[in-house]
Amino acid sequence: MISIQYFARLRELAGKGQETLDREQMTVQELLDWAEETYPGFGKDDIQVAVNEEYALPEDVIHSGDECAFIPPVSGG
Amino acid sequence: MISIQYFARLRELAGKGQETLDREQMTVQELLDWAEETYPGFGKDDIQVAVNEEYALPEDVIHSGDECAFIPPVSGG
Amino acid sequence: MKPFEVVEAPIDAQVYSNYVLHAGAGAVTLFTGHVREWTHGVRTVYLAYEAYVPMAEKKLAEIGAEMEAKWPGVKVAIAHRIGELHISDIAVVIAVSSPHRKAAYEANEYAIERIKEVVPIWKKEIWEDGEEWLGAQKKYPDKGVDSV
Amino acid sequence: MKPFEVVEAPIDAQVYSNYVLHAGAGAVTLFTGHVREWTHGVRTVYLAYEAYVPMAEKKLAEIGAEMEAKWPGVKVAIAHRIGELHISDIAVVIAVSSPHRKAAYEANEYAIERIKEVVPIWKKEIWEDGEEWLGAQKKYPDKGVDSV
Repeated sequence: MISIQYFARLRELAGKGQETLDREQMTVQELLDWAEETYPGFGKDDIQVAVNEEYALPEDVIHSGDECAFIPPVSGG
Repeated sequence: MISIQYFARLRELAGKGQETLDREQMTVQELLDWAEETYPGFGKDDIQVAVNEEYALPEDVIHSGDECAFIPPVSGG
Repeated sequence: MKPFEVVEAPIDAQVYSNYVLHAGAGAVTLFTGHVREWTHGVRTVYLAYEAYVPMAEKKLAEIGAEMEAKWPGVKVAIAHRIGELHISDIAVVIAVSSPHRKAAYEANEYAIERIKEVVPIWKKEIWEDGEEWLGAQKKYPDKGVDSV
Repeated sequence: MKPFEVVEAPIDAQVYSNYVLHAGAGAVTLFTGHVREWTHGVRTVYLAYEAYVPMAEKKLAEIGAEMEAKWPGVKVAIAHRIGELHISDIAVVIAVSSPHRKAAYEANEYAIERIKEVVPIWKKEIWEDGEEWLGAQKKYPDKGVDSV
């Protein structure tokens, strides 16, 4: 199981703050592709993925038990 | 009468915070020359003169009634 | 308080400047980012901030470590508020102390730039007639970039 | 308080940041200069500040006017304390608000540089074994220049 968190625009688009995905492993890019298909308008090209609270690269591998979060462009400050 | 104020090192050197000089008029340079003669070690080359709370040039003329102050290098902040 | 934190309550900036002050500090710079009433000619009613809190606090602490590496001798505290913020409320505070003033200014400005790049916090602007999540979205390239 | 003043009582920096804050301000920078314990390897016991008060307040106000001309939209308050100041006491506070952050940083740093150039205020450092009026005297060219 991979846990996923949504924030800001993505939270409103997905209609939820978190969910779990029943996979043993997948790449960050595969997770983004899955999200784009599942939630039309996701906008994966502008979104980063954090794995266990650290920014990940598209080719990084996510394993069951990892905590993932989609990070749309930040706007703090 | 021209009033004169001393601050910081110059106040300690002159042994006073202010005095008056019985002149009708003089230039700023003449005032500096007078101070150097009166108070050995005055160091006029590093000192500016304020006339009526504004920095003055050596050739500016001071008149009776003006308030002058010797301004050694400032060190606020 | 924690030196790098995301908070829900109103921010008391003084707490953070007190934290960084010490006998070796000759200069303290305190930056506060406030909710502004007008942006690009549109009147803001309030802002709603949201964060990925544990990661945001971790990233704030990393920024602090970057600052201490780049400007030896600085001491840093940063807090960002989330939730509903109204006009003039403090959204972010950055306190930096340093033996000398130049590092205190430079490091402080570095911090806000980095916060806007890497810390997972998002701002939604609520106007009288609508709302919008800010960020470097393609649709609104001029928004959020110079927001403070 | 006055927005440009020389004071004898301890400085409450918050008073000055509150003064410059308004609904159009997105950023406030607050600089405080503090008495530091060690300078160039010598331990300071306390500092004694002296000012030509009316001219100093006039020069502070002029610096504020320069800032408002160079960075339109900024609002400024500056205070300098005189008398006997001990370790960590605030000697000077500069508060600047601005719609956007860049001007708030730049204008604030401009203010402290100008204060050190033109405002008739002097600082005497008192150590355990002596004392010295600071300033750009030829005798001590490295003192006072980077004092904060």
